[in-house]
Amino acid sequence: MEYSILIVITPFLLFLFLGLVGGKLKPNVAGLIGTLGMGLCAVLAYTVAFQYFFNVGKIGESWSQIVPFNFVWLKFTDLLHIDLGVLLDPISVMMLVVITTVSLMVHIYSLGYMKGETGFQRYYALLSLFSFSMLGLVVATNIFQMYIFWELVGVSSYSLIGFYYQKPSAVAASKKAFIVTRFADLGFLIGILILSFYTKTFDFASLTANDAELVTTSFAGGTFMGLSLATWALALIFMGGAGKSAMFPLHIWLPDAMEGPTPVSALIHAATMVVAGVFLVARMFPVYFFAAPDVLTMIAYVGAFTALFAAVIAITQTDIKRVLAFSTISQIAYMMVALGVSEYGGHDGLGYMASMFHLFTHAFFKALLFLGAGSVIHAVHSNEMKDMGNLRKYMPITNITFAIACLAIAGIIPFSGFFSKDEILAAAYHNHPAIFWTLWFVAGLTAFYMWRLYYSIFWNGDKKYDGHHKPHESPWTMAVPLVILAVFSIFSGLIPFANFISSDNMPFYTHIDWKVASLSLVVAVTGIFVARMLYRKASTKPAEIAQKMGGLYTASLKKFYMDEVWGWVTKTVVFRYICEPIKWFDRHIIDGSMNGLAWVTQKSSTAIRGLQSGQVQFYTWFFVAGTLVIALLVLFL
Amino acid sequence: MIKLEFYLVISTLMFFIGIFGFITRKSMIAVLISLELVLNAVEINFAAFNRFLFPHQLEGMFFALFGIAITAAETAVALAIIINAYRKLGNININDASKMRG
Amino acid sequence: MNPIVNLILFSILGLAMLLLSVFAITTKSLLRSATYLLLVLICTAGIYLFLNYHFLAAVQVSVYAGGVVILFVFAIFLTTKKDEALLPHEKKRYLYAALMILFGTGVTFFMLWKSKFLFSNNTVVFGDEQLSMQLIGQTLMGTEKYQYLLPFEVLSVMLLACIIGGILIARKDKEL
Amino acid sequence: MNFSNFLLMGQETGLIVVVIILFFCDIFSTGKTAKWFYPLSIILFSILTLWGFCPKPEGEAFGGIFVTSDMTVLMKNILNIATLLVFLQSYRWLNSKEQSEEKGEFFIITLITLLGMYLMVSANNFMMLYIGMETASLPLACLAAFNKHQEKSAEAGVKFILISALASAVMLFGLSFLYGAMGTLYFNDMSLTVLNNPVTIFGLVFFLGGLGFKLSLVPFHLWTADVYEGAPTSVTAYLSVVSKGAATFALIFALFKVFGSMDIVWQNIIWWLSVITITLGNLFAIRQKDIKRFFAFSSISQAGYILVGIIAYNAQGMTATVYYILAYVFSNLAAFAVISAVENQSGKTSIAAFNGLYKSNPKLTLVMMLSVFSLGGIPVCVGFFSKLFIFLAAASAGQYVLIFIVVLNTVISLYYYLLIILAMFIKEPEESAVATFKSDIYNRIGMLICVVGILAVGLVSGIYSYINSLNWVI
Amino acid sequence: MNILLLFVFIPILMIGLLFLTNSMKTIRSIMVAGATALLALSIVLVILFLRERAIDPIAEMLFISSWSWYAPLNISFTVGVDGISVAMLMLSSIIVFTGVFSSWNMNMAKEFFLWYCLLSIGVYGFFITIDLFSMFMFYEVALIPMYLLIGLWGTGKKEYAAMKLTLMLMGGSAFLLVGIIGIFYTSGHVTFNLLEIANNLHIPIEHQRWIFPATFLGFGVLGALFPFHTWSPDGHASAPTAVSMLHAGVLMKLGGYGCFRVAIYLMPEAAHELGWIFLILTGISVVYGAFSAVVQTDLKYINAYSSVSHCGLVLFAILMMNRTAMTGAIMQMLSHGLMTALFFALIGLIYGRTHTRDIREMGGLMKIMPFASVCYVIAGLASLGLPGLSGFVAEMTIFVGSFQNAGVFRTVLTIIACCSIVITAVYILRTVGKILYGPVQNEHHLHLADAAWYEKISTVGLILAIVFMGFYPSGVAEMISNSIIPIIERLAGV
Repeated sequence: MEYSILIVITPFLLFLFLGLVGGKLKPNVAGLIGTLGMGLCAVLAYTVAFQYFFNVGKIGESWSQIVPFNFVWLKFTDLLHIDLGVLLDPISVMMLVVITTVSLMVHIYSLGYMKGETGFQRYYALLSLFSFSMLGLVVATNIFQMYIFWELVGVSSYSLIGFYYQKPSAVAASKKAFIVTRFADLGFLIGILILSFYTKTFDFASLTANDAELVTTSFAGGTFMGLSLATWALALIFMGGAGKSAMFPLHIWLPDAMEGPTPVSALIHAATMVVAGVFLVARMFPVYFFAAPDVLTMIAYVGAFTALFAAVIAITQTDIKRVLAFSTISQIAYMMVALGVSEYGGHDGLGYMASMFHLFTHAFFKALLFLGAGSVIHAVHSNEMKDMGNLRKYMPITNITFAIACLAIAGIIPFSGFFSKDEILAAAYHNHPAIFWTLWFVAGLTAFYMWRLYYSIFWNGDKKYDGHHKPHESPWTMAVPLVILAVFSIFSGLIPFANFISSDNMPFYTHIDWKVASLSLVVAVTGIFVARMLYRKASTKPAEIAQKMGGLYTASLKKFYMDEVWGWVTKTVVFRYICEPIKWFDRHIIDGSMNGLAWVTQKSSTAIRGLQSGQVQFYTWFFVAGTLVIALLVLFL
Repeated sequence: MIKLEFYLVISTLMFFIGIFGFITRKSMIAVLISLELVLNAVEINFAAFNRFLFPHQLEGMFFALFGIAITAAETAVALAIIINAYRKLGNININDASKMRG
Repeated sequence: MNPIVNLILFSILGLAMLLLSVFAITTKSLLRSATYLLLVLICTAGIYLFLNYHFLAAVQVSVYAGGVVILFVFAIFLTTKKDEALLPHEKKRYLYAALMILFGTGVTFFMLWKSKFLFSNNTVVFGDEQLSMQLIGQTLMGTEKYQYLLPFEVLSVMLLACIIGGILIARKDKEL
Repeated sequence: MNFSNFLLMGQETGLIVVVIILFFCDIFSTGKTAKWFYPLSIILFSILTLWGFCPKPEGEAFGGIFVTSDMTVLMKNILNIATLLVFLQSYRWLNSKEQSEEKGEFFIITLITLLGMYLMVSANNFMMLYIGMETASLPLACLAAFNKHQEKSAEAGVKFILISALASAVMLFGLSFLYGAMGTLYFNDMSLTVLNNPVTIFGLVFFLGGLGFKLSLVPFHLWTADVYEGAPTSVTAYLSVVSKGAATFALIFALFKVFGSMDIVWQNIIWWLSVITITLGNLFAIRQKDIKRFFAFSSISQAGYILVGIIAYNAQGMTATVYYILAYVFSNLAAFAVISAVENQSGKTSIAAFNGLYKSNPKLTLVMMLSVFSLGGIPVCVGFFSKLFIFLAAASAGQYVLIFIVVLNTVISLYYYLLIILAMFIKEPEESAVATFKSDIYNRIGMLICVVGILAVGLVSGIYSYINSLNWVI
Repeated sequence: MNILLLFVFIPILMIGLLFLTNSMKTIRSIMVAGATALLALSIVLVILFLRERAIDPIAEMLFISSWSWYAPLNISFTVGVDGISVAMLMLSSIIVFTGVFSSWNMNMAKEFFLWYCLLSIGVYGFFITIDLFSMFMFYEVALIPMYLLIGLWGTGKKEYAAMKLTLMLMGGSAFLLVGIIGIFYTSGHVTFNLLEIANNLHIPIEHQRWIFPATFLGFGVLGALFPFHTWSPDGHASAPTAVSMLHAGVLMKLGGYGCFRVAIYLMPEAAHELGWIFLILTGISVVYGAFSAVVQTDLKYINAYSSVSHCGLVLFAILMMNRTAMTGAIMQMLSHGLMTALFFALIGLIYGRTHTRDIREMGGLMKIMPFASVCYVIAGLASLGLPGLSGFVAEMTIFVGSFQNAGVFRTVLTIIACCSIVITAVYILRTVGKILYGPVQNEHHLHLADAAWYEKISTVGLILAIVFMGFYPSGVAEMISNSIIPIIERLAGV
């Protein structure tokens, strides 16, 4: 299966080609080349998936890890070296499919959405770069390769968020996204350093082999501040994941990242990059489970809190992309929770499977949501709900596909979200009831805010639009991806996921836990119903309720002031209390002491000028006195 | 009995008296006169050492002899220069010869 | 001569010399100063006589007293305007100078006092015999060890240079 | 009387002959032939200089008063080269309206002082050393007052003669005690009887005071700047290089030959002298506005470096010191060549006169630049090597602390040397800036020699090896 | 004839030719020809070196030649290279080459290039020699031209900056000189040759205790070691483009190289004993430089402080004293040299057009000069350690290597040093965001031209080098790493 490397290399070549000579091509040509290239990738990815799952992947009862391609890129020591290679196992193959599919859809969609933008070629080049990085990330054979591509996706994300580089808010958002994730990556890096120091390897296979035996044995009881070093290492690695996957409190960059073009949000900030953190934990799951179960618990709690937190914020947001962004945070938190509550092996590893399953389905319906939102924005040239309403009449395809996606995310049977979310809830139900109830509540909130979104956009009175800006259905380049993704959103839940993906790579059987399912269905339907009551028609009720909620509403609207907290940390603490004092110290103390030396020299030069008085008799006095002093010193000392 | 240290004491005192004059006199010529005292003192030293401690050779005495000659030459040159300075500066006040300083 | 008389004479001479030195450097008149110097130099010649260096004493009197002091007198006449008083310096300078020479005398005496060896073997008694002129001549003109032809010659060259230099500097220059 | 003694005094005799020839030429030359006097002097002296490089016999003469060895011959050659360079620089000054009558005197007096310096180098007896030193200083006072039309020059003459006379008195005072302590003035005999007793130390200190005057070591240095500023530039050059070189050689011989056994004492003195000399010289140099004064303080601090080499008290120290003087000759005289060219052209000696010199006279500027770089110890100029060898010599005596202090001082010295560079290259010229001019051929030859010296002496290692191979103890 | 000598002879030849000419065209062609020859020579050297190394994997240095120079003092002129010096020579050639193009339109070009060649003689000479005496000589040769290059062709407070830079570096070299003399004498004053001192002689530990700090500090000043780094911001800010490039790109590397080659290599015992002091200082450098860069508003100051941080990392890694970290240190030197040169080239380009370096007065340059801006972004990304560019490889090697040391002290320091990557991101992105993105601040900027062809050569050349190193680090790392073995063995033998 050596050709699988092509999946990674093709986008890179596309990036080089488009980046270097793209400017000389016509925009359409460049876009087409990018799209075709991505299409090739997608075809290859499907082939690989097919071949893996139905041909070569299963050895005996379990899914094997195939490394068709690997080479040493940079050798640190004899044991530690960065390899670049391709690792095929169920989750990476699954990710290949997800990424190429969504990416292809976004490529196609962008042909229409981005039409006429300056920098169209650059846009495609960057998309290719992102695809390359993301693909490289998921097929990483070792943790350092993952780190490399981890950084690369960060940069591509940065460039794409800041695509409209003349817009200050976009620039600020891109900067924020990069720096926050970079901060998280610092943890990741230190985690890798600690881990590799003890295990002497970066290789995933070696790390996870035999119930992560290498990790559990090599750490040998080192502790730091009361926690074992393994816990520290893995917690730090999770910090990296949390940054990319926008877990509280590192989530602040994601809503701002919506400044980027909408297709980019769909691809990077909904479907692929943001789940890298989940993927990372999943990749190292045995290590977490055996070496640092505490961290898993922490992940579960962080996830649960983030899910609730983001959902509460999503309720009050009026920018449709921000609603989606918080919804994304919330859904990714679901995946994290699933991993956190999971155990290892067989049915105990249900959470692991559920997490991957949700990742899979979420990718499609969330991409669909974003693309649909993009379609709307394309039509009304605004992100604000208040500028929308009644669009179902103008944009039927968008309306239907959006509704499908909303049903999916709300977890309505038989849409894909139902199945994956149900598995997560089931996994939580058995292990952490408190978390289960939280998630259950969040499911209701999810249904509510998604449908609030839906109704606000497509219903909500019969708003009229001026002739000039009359909304219209999007061109086919945008509609087709919507439809395709809608199909995925409907049916992807039917895949028997446990057959393919499990914590120990052994297929197992799952069934729908109807008790949990019914609970979640009830709450979801309730949510939808409430949303329908409030937002189907234009009314003042929401405002009244908001009025009643008072502080809570404002807090939610202001995203619980997390931006301000971080702003305070960076602006005040880092800038004012660290950097400025250092600057002052550097100029006045360090530099001042150097200049002070010069000053002292000059001063002493002036101070002794009196010696050179011009008076011969003084010279003589000095002469003889000097001689005498020397004589005295030498004679008597 | 006249001892060596008598000579040495006299010459030392004269030496420093001369130095004192050198430092405190205001006229260049007076300074030069003080200098003569200094040199004279040193020559006494040589002669006395020679006679008392190493009378078999005449090194000290000849040193004193040459010293006298050199002193004479020195005085001559110095006076010439002082006269020259007098022409330029208008007097022989040593304090006036301090245009260059710092 | 009686050693005691000798000692008394020597003491008088020495004291006179020191006193005259002090006068030479304190008197306000330059001419007087030169005169005191002359007396000091003659006293010094006396000291040389005590040491039995008659030749040296003769040179001292003829060169110093005869030559140098005359030079001084001429120079004084050339450079001193009438009734030009030599104003004393400010007091501070005297103080510093005095401190310094006290210090210097102290150091020197202390050094002499510390070197006991000088005091132990200075009882050498020297007779009245004079240095023969022949010996002096040979020493001055010889090329062996303890003979000083070369310094003598060099001295003459130096004197030449000093003469040339002195004339060059002291002669009145054509006005430009 | 044995005249074969004079055979050992080849260079001295040659010098006397040159003096006599010049003397008569000066007397008998009239208006028409007067213009040949300068070239004749240069040629005669060049011949003498070249002749100095011919092999010479070694040995003692006049019963050990005078000693000549390959080392002394080399030292005299170095002094010759320096003097020749000074002569080359003085062409325009000597042919100026004021000075044209007194060319002959200048050469004769200078050469006689040079003779004095020869004798300082070759002296093997303190009396000879003293007479040599007086021969070298007294006529120099006349030279300092040579510019009779300038008040400054007269003042310089007064200062120089008074302090030099006092210095010689102080030195004599010291010598008298040395004589008293050891009973002889012959180096060879003294080294046998020298004892570490108070009288000897006292004498040594006063002797050092006298030589320190010539070397302008702190605290015996105060006359330096005033005299350098006031004296004619060529005389300043002569004072700062030749006179200093001769004093160094005399000092090193006296210390090495006579006081070898009490090296701890004088090394201590030299240590402190060197540190304060360099530091004070540097501190003063920093804020000088007159270039001659500036170079006076620079040369004071250079004298401190020389001491660093002497402190080693071994053959390496001797070699390094001599080499240092050689390097210093070329470096410092290159600067004075430029100064005198500028001064003779514009009559200005302020550093500000050099502002923007690069724009008008790039070649002069480059010479000056090489010179200050060499003085500051920047490779590949010879100054770098000479400084390094001095330090190596000091290190061979374990004087690391001294090296450290001195090296730190080089940073200060670099500061003020760079001020010259700053003025010449970077500063904008003043309104009355020095215009573009062509210096006379003699000065240019001189500068060329200096530049070749600065660049070649360091890189061609043979010179150091040659100095190192010379023996200096007969 | 040793091939290494060509590195010195070519610039000397260039100086000679420059003296003879006055026309701008000839000057340029001489410089381009010479710089190209040097670049070609470096490439040839790399190839020859690799071939020789394959034949003789044991010898510590290759292409060794020695000429006795000052025989009485046992001073020889000895040249020789190992993988590290070859890498540094390559770096120097690249930067000299690109620097020529970056200073295409200098006034007083002849003088400028004369000094420029002299500077490069110093740099090349330093890297090819392996005896302390010649090293020191070339070190000083490299320092002095800086004064005039900054003083004459600089901008702003150039006189002050030039003086400060020269004096501080010379102050450093004062320590160095004492150290070198100390090494020579305490090892028995037999030779200045590094290899012989290292292999045959021994410096007693009580002397190492003072020589090691002296030499390390001496070289450290040039490597912008805290708290002796203040020459760097002022110096760089005032220097003309090519000089900044050469200075930050190569000259500062002399410091790291020297610490490594002299201080650590010759005095392993003292390095073990006293390394921690400097480790703390370098640790401070790394973070401190980065934090300082965050609040600067002058582009060159930002870059200068960033250099403090990056060069601090070099010394930091050297002091970690294991093979990986040291390899990383050398790679960081290469990487920092390239990217900081690129930065300065671009800053010069921007400054030449906008006449300001204040980031508050610029904006939206991406639209006005896309080529330069993209290059700037690439430089920034290299600086903040984007994989695929040189910075990442170097930093990761350093961090992984440093982390291989046991003990809380070094581990904690490594973690602190790691933090710099975040701060780096902050100031890089802040700068990029301010000057390249956003709306155009100044209307006059709208008509500015993008990079000219010669500037493009210079930037593209550097970017290619950065990318090459970022994509193919193992070749570089291996060459360097093999040359570190002897040093590691000496350190381990303690």
